[in-house]
Amino acid sequence: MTDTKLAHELLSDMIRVRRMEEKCAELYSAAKIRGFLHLYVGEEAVAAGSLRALADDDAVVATYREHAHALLRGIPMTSIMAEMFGKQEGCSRGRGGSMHLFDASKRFYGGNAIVAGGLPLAVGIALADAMLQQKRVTACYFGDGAVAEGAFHESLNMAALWNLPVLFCCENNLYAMGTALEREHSQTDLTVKAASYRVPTLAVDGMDVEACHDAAQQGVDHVRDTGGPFFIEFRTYRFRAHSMFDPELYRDKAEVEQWRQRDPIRSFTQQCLRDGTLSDADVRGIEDSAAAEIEAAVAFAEAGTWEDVEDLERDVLTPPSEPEPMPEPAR
Amino acid sequence: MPSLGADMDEGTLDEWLVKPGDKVTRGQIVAVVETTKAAVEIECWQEGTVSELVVPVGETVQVGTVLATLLEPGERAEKPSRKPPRPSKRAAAKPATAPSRAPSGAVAPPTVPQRRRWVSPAARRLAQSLAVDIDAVSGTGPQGAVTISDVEHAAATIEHVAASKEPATKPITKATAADRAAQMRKSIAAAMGRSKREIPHYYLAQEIILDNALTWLTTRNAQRSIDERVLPAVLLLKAVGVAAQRFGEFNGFWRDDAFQPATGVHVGVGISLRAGGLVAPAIHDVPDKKLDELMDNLSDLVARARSFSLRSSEMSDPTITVTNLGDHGVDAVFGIIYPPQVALVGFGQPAQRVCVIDGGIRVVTAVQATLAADHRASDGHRGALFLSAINELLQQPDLLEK
Amino acid sequence: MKTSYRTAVHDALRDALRDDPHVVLMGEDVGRYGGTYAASKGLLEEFGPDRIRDTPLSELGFVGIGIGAALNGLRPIVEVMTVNFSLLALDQLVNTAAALRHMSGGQFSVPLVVRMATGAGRQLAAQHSHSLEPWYAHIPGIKVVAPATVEDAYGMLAPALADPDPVVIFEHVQLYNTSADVEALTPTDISRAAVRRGGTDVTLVAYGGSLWKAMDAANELSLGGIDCEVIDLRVLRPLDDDTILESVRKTHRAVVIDEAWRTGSLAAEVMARVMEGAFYDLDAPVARVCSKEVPMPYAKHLEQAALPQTANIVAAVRNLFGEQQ
Amino acid sequence: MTEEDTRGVVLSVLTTIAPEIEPDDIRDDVLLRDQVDLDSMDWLNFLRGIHKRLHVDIPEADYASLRTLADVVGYVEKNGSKPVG
Repeated sequence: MTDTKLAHELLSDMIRVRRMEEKCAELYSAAKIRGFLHLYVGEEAVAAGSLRALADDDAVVATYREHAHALLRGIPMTSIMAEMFGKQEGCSRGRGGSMHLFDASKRFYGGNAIVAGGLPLAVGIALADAMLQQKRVTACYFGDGAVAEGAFHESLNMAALWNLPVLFCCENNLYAMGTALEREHSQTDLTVKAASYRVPTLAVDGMDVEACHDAAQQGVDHVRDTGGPFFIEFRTYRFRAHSMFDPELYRDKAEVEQWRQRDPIRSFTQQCLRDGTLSDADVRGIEDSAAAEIEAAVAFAEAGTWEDVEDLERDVLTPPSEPEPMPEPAR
Repeated sequence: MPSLGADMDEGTLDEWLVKPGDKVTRGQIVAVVETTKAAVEIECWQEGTVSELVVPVGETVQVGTVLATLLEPGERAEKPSRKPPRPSKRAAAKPATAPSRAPSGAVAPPTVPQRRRWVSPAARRLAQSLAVDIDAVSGTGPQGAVTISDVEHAAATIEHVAASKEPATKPITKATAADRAAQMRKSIAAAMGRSKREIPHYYLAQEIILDNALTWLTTRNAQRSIDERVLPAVLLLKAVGVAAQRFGEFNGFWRDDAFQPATGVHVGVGISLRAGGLVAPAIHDVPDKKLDELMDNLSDLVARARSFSLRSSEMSDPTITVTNLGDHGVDAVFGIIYPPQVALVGFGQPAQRVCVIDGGIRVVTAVQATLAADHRASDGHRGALFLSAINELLQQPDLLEK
Repeated sequence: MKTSYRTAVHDALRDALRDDPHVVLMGEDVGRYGGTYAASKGLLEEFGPDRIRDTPLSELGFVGIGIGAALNGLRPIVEVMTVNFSLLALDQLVNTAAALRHMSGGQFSVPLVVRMATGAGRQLAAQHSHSLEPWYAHIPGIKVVAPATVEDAYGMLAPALADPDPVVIFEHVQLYNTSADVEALTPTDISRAAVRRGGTDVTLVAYGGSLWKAMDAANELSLGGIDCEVIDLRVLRPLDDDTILESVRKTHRAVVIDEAWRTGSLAAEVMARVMEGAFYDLDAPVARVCSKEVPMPYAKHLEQAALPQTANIVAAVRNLFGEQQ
Repeated sequence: MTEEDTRGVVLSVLTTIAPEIEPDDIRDDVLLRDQVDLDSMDWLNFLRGIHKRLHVDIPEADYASLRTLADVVGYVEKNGSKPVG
């Protein structure tokens, strides 16, 4: 490991996500956060590694387990937390909640809570970029469950058919909610499915943040170079329940414990300390900074305000006055 | 809502005299209903226990509407509130059958649909703004609903009446004397119009010498206090009743193109109302009643007719009608039959006449008895015999006493 | 100038593609085939395969792609062959297109136009004939229009494309072959219902393919002295309550004609609004004429029996006048 | 009971029989039947009412002598017993 800066960033990204998610769990128990809450604990290496490979004007389409992606794409933790509190200072004005974090300025097209619902969207965004000759990548995150949906197949087919710049990021955490991979897929090697649409693929250890980053970088480069799609399967694992209310009857504690041994944060920290890339003080600094960020975010969310009920029906349709920005198309 | 006459389409429930759970017996008066003619007491024709009062006080409903449901002795309520069957389009517009044909379990036939009187929302609002009594407006819309044009029509009529009577268009409230009179006028017009359209009347007249009868009656009354005295009208009534029992073709109804003889003789008595108009409620089973009883019945009937509190059966049951205009000086009355009856007997003023009897000239007290009869149900020959029978009965008043 | 509905749709597409390079037409067989109903014939030649984009049979996918493209600067017109097939894309339309602006707190509008054929009458049986547009009219976040005239077939597309939110256009299959004399085709609004025939006695509310049956019924009834006002809803969502209520307040009676099934239908919605907004102006219960509640049968006589017909409308109107007639 | 009282009671009975009349308009010396619409049943009821209220028995033979309000009041004054209570 030679790139201290990147190592610091990757570790910092993962720790910020981990501590934020842990705080979310606590706040959920305190009934500050409601609705469904899907935590990313265990999978941090995927978001941290892959999102670092994107450029600022690339687009991201994510799932309902998208706190990490939102945070690491630059949406302030304060507005993420406020959103989960349902406050109008939230990144979706409190209309979305945990599953629907959005930020137009970051080209973050949201938490889509329909499994595979984001795939066609991402392909469409990429279609527009292609037609408008924007050399941008659209990163589309989805789980192993989405690969069983028709939308996955339709989207990969068309992305390949029309050669569209989509980086398909499959976060394979081995369970579609409570259904194990081998119980939902006849072909458990998901890259084979993508490959069948002639999309180039890569499978990577999703518990290794550097590997994730390298794979993503490779994928992004391919997409940018060719203008066509790329598929990466990140083999990862979530340590916590699917959502908050989940007794986890579908998997052994031993299995979870086994994966915990491969905790991406712990292993990367140990590695960095071992090879001297980072010091104890660096790690402590990251933790302290994350704690402070979280404290500030919670305070911000607490201090946030509730939207007037009179405004309930706003944002269903666009108010007549609002002009639509329209980039110049290719002729 | 029982049909109390051919001209009755609807009635307004004024008062319930029973409540759910009450036991009722046959003939018991269970409610008072305001009709265009009078407030009428409604009798119940079944024995049982009141289950549900379906029509609330103040509601105007079509004839045939179930007013209340009864449980037969021993029967138990099915469901707390059984909804009546939905009205069908055909039946709603049709007048209901007589209450006496109601099957057990209901005051009126449950097969006949019942419902709240239908008034379109717009018609109701218009009526309010024009101060038209919506209950007095008859509906010509779908399934008899009152529509805007019905209200406009009614408003025009009221304006016309008001213009001729009073300068200001006062809101017409229900059951004002004038309103009732106007409604009754309409009813009478409808019934009499129908009678003259449908019934081929023939008329017969016969002078009846009353000396025997009046002498007999004066003697009888002289021995009695004023409360026990009997009017000559009662003798005439009894004579008609007894004669009608013998001449069945004058006692009954013309229905569905056929004469239906009545089982009893219930004589309708024409009673003019002080505010104008006319009713002809029945005295039941006239041939079977003694004169005193008939006199009591008649006094009672006149009093109640004039206070608008007749009973349903009195309104609907007459099998033949007697009208007596003698008090007002007319010699003879040629009446119009009240459908679906088939005969009407009229009496003029008993007066002194010069008469040839057994070749000698005598002054007698005589009355012109007339018969208006339905030629579909009887012929003049039989009519003549019927009048003669009345005459003969009046010559032997003591026979009428029993 | 005699113009067919099909030509009007075609010309609207062509003009939209000419006017704005952001406009893209995509759907099954819109290109080489020329459109299932030949509405896009010749467009591929004029605009090329990028903008006249034949899609695989992937309704969910290409409708979702249309949403993404709309989000990112294009003005896609997505054609779904029939409303029955659009059920495969319902997720994208309802869960994403309609909800996105709201759940992003107003950040993302979806300026997407989806066109689809609807309705029966061509013996296409139970998977190609239904009128499911009331389902779409149920959804907040999208606009639903149903051009019934040649003018609207042309005129509604431009405002739909200019609209920042998703607009779903329903073209009744029986209308493509209809024609009308039109001076010139110009954009029309997509916010108001239209009174197609003035009258005083009863308001007939119809849309799409049913409009002409209602017009026929009105003509027939006028011979019997009943003067019908005919309203073409045009916009199924949001409904133009004002035009409907203004008419009913005048005529005091209404019959709603809707080729969809009556249960939970748009007809039910219109009736409810009339009841809410003009109850005290009603002189008769609001009536409706809808399709019989069966999947559309194949046999012609059965299909015709299942659909609202002019005679049914005439009967429903006469019934409102009861004994007055 | 004064004659005036008697007259009041008689008029009261009359108005129950014929509610439409205005008692003040009834003249004492004009035939009652010309002022009020009374049939034989009404007449009988009128006399019955007088009998009941004023306790005067009126034989049928005397009916013919009672033609005006004054006749009736006079008849009651002459033949009546004192009212009880």
